[in-house]
Amino acid sequence: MLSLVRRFGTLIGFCAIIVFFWMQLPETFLTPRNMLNISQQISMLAVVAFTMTIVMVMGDFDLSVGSMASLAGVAAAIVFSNDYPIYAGVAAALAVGAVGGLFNGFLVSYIGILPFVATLGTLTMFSGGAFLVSGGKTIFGRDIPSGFSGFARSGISLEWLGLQPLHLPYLTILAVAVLILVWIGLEHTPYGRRLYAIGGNYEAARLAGVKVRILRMSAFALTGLGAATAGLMYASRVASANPTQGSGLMLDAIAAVFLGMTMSEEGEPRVFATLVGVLILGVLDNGLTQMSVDSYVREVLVGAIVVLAVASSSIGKQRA
Amino acid sequence: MLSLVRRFGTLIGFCAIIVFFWMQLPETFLTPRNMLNISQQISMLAVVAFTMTIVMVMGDFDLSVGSMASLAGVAAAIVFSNDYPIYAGVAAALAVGAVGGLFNGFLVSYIGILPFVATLGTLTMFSGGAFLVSGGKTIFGRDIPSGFSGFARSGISLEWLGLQPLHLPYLTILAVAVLILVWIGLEHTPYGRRLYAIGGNYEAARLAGVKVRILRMSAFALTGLGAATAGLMYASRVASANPTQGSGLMLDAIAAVFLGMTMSEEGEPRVFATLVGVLILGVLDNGLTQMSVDSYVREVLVGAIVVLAVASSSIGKQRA
Amino acid sequence: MTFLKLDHVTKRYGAAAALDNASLEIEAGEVHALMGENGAGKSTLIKVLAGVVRPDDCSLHIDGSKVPLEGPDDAARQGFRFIHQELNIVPHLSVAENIVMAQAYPRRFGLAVDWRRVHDKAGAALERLDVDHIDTRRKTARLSTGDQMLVKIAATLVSSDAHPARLYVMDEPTAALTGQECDKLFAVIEGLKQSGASVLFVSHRMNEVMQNCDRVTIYRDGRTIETSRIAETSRERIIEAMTGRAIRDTYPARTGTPAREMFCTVEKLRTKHVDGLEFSLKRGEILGVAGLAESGQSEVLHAFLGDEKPLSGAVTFQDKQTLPSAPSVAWKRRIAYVPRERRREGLMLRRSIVDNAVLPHLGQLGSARIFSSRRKERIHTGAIAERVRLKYSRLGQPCYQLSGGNQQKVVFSRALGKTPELLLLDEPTRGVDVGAKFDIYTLVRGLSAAGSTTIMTSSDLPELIGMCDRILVMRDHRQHAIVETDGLTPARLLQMFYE
Amino acid sequence: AEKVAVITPYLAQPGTQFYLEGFQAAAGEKGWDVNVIDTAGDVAAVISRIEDAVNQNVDAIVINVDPTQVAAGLEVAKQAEIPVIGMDSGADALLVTNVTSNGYAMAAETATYIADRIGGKGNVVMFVFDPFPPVQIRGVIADAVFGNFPDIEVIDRVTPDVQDGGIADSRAKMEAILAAHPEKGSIAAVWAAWDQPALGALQAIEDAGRADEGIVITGIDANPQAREAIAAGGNFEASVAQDFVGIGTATADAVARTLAGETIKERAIYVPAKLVTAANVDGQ
Ligand SMILES: Nc1ncnc2c1ncn2[C@@H]1O[C@H](COP(=O)(O)OP(=O)(O)OP(=O)(O)O)[C@@H](O)[C@H]1O
Ligand SMILES: Nc1ncnc2c1ncn2[C@@H]1O[C@H](COP(=O)(O)OP(=O)(O)OP(=O)(O)O)[C@@H](O)[C@H]1O
Ligand SMILES: [Mg+2]
Ligand SMILES: [Mg+2]
Repeated sequence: MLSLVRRFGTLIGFCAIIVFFWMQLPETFLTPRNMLNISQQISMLAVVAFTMTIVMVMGDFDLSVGSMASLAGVAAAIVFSNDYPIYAGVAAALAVGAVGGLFNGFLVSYIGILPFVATLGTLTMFSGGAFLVSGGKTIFGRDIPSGFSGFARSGISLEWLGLQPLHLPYLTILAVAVLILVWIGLEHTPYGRRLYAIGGNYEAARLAGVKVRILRMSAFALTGLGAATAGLMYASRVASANPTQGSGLMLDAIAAVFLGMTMSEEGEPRVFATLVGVLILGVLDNGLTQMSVDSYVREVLVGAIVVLAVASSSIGKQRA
Repeated sequence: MLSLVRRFGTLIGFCAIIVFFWMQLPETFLTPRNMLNISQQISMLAVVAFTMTIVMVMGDFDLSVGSMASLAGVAAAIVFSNDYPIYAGVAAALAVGAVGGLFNGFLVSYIGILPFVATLGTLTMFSGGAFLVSGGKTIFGRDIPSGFSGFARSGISLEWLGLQPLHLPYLTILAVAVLILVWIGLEHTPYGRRLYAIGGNYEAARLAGVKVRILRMSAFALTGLGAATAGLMYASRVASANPTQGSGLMLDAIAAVFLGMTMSEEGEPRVFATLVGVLILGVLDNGLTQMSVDSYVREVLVGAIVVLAVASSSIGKQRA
Repeated sequence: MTFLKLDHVTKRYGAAAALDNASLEIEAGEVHALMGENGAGKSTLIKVLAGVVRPDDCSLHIDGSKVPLEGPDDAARQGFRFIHQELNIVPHLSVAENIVMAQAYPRRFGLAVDWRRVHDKAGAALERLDVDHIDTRRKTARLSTGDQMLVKIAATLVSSDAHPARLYVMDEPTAALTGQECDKLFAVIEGLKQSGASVLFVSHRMNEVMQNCDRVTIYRDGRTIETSRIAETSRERIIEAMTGRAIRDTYPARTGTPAREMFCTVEKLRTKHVDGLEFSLKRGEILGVAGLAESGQSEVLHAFLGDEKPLSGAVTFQDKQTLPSAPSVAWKRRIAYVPRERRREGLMLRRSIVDNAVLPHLGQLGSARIFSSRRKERIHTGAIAERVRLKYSRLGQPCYQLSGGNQQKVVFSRALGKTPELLLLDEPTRGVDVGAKFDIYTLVRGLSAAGSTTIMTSSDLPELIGMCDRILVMRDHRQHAIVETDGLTPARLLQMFYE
Repeated sequence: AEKVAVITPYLAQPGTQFYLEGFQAAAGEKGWDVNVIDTAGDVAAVISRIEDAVNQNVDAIVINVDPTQVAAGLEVAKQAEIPVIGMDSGADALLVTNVTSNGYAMAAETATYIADRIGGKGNVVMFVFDPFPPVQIRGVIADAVFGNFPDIEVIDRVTPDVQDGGIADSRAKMEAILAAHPEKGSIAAVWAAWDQPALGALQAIEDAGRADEGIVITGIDANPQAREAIAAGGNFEASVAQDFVGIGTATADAVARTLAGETIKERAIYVPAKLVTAANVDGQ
């Protein structure tokens, strides 16, 4: 019984939150429209958190995802503003993400810098880079092709479900696609299993024939790619790019992964658990806003609820 | 030889930075006035970083120091604005710091939440709290007693050194006092040695009868106290308090400790090494600004130099 | 006269009982052996006695009166001193601090550590062990495993005025020690006994127990089976009480002569840590590597694993290949490795038995070359677990829940995942019980008969002589000699380490 | 009562506080139910909160953020036929109207004040912040004004770290600049795009013992802390008072007109700003 609370404390907490909002906001909360809204609102955080899970599986961190998202968005916008087609901007942004991620991975894996320090350093570098590239300005208006910003505003019509005016947003679909890819990659391929092994014991994995260095580097590259994807999604959603817009993502993404980690037996990150973490953060934001809770009180509440959820599943768990 | 570079890479880097600025700014950099300026500018970061070292010795983190600093500053200002005397405001702020720190420690040590998550949660809570208490406003002017803000503007005259108009700022003196206290506490008392034991091998420390829980909690309380002290210093320096003013401190403090960690044999934090880390960050900011380096370029440079310093001492070091 | 009496000790983990109404009586001034198979509950009992594991039920009497046992403080108050099974040192603290840590630090002004006295105290403790080659100011991380164990032993010998030691509890202290170091330890134990203290001693080495202990208590599946005087029992009886079956405490016979076919030749090989290696290996041969502590035995294995780069000289395998360039290459070429320190180098403790066992073989156990298959992995692991007689409750169980010897078996089953061409074993039976040892010996012999070549190190010299065809003697990180084991005695082998 | 949602990423900034003060006061009289939502700097979250507000079926939405960046949300509101009014946000077709002060005029006023005071000659330090469009505009105008005086040289264009509210980092930056230019008179003026850096620069100058060199400092916004400094008669000589409270009140007024069914024709409603110097600082 107690062990059930421990294992599923966070999930139970999540359900409790849903039920609470449903009772408080019977008309507007559990509606298809609102659910679709939430799914779109959290899609960027979700993509960052899912790909953050990849490095956290190895016991590492990537603090640079937020500024990488900004940098990628700005990079795409600059390409757009020079009248290149959309795919060129998207490709440039993704390339920036992959290269930045590889650089992180190189520092961590080949140079041997602790991930926390290495990515703290690159956080500053990417952020400065985003300011440099954009000249510190917000790039918007005619510079952003409407085809690009249109992506975030459209989706697949849900007429066939009888939900006439609604559509399933492309941003949501993209996030789900990333979720499935990361899930397969981490849990159903030798690649992912080896990342978990590295997280379990780096030295043992190495001696058991795992190519630890190259794997570790590649994982950071994937996280960088995810951050760049989120940066593009963000830029598309706000139809503009500025050098600070991603900075809120990092702490939230890490928080989501940690929230998820409370749900697995041995505290290892799993991407579906990360999804629950993201949902908790997203639903709290949405529901508390709808309930007109004061912004400051909302902040305190979100912090307290996160702590509570994690606490309920940590009580009595021994540190090994 | 190579091992010397590894061990002292960061220190050598620091010296190189000093020499570089000295050559670039022969007239204005290595002057007593500028040195005193720098010492005062970094004093708040220094206090946070020194006390952050206490938890990092155990392998833990405290992400909430920045918002704790803001909260403590706001708390003091609110007490002042209700016409209580200075010591009451200072005491209130320190009490807030100690209680918040104890709460962090309780979550980490007794509930068993990972420090990263626990303090991420309390970061949000303290920050929301600071907004709530201050109503989101900056508290300044008549509400801040001149005796309080005067502290940050005064110091001990350096007449006897022949440096007539200069004085050794009280903020600097306070930071040095904290440095010495933390140094004695960590390196020369059984208390500190036990914290190092916990960091080196939690299980071994527990089996050896070290009271790991209570020690861990107390260490977080000290870090909270340090953050509150820095918040007070900050409020005194800017003669005002607002609910976000401490938020830049956290990442910098952690970066400083990590920079310092590159200088010890087994990569454990030591408070004098943290001091070097703080100095690197402070000197870079001051020197690059004096050289009129573009703000954005400066950001990229600081990030790159931090990475470089750490890299030089990490190359070839094996992950244990 | 009975000094300590533990009764009704029960400790459950989930449904399984690690201890089930177990008991233990120790007399003053005796060396008492605690024996049992891997997973019998010995370490759990010791942790209960130390107050670091909370039992479901337990009563403790000292000198006939009941005393509480709530936490480590209670154990310290009674003068109990512990060496737990796993090497629990704090690597980045100095040797001196690791030694005095469990006691009160000497202080000045009641606050600051008195470093001179810390080092004096630690030095005195090491001196009791007759150890003079360890500088108390060194970082413990820099010591070899054997020296780290000596530090840990010294830590129990620190004098304390507040709580004079009455009982020394040692959970497999000799597993990480060489023969000479063991002899020193037994001399110290004899001294402790003379001074009136008792010793509770756990070991899987029958010789040690038979020669150095006064009485023995035997556990099986968490229950007390019997307590008897060593003088009044025999090896065979002890083993039968432990395992419930009759097992010969010897080495399985060779099932066939090694094939004539050459496996590899080593010419003047030099690496960073070893030099002058010159020998050849036949297919199916078992080569032992022996020497004093830190003479480079492990590094010989590391060279074959691709973890020590050759600086000069050459190794040629019969298929013209040279040494693997990295462990990943080695495993691909079916060179399997069982590391010396299972917890640090072998296991992902929080991951499951399956995950640990299949790690190097993930690629082969998958489907369509991309996906992995949990089902195949479980079947694979289940089959091997049976071969090594692993004691576990479910395949998904995390490894930290296994007893020390069973953890060793998990590491061993990893190496057996695919029939190896070359098997590198660094102290493969460390902490493994008698029965399981015999199983491992039989497995290695079977592999050898099927053509797998083996290189193994061991600090248990009879084991090396019993298992190997030839022994490579290392001295000062150089090849000193290579001898046939036919007719070799442990005493003669030991002599070769020094001569 | 009518429900009105006010959504901003910038609640922590003093200006925003005063808009709200004016808005809340007016709304209180009208008996509205006002929900103030802060997204702590996150612009995409403003879209999310607009969506939430629409979902909640509020009667009107007020935003205090660049409308082009939240167009996705504005379209949702438009579909639901909920009017959105800008409070110092920017002109946009999807807004009913935007109530603001004239940013170009404010920057021109402080920049020309400096140019006049230093006689069109000397070194000027600028504190700017380009990521935030309304503040970026001020920098552009000041550049243009100083560029027009051949003897004025902009020796540094600093973007301070605003995480700490902008005072402390600006002060550290100014201390470094002072150290780099130690001769008396080598810095003639400090132009800041808002008040916090001006206050930081003031503290640095006073602390360095160079208050008597006649370095002229100007800010924009004339927040109370700046007013106090100006009243003290030191180096901080001028700032521009946006009528924040007035903007808030005017916004509430625009909302009321919209709710009453009126169609507002002006794309922008300007609330006048005023140069604040020691001469008139007490007057307000
Ligand atoms: N934390 C735990 N969770 C679940 N089971 C555990 C845990 N710790 C120990 N056990 C189980 O308790 C039993 C006894 O383990 P113990 O370590 O006492 O054995 P042991 O006699 O010391 O064996 P060895 O000779 O291998 O060291 C084993 O079956 C083990 O799997
Ligand atoms: N990381 C390290 N840093 C410093 N010295 C080391 C390190 N690793 C090993 N050594 C030293 O290198 C020497 C060789 O150690 P090695 O591991 O080869 O011993 P060994 O021959 O395997 O002996 P044993 O039988 O005790 O394992 C020892 O003196 C050891 O202290
Ligand atoms: Mg055991
Ligand atoms: Mg070795």
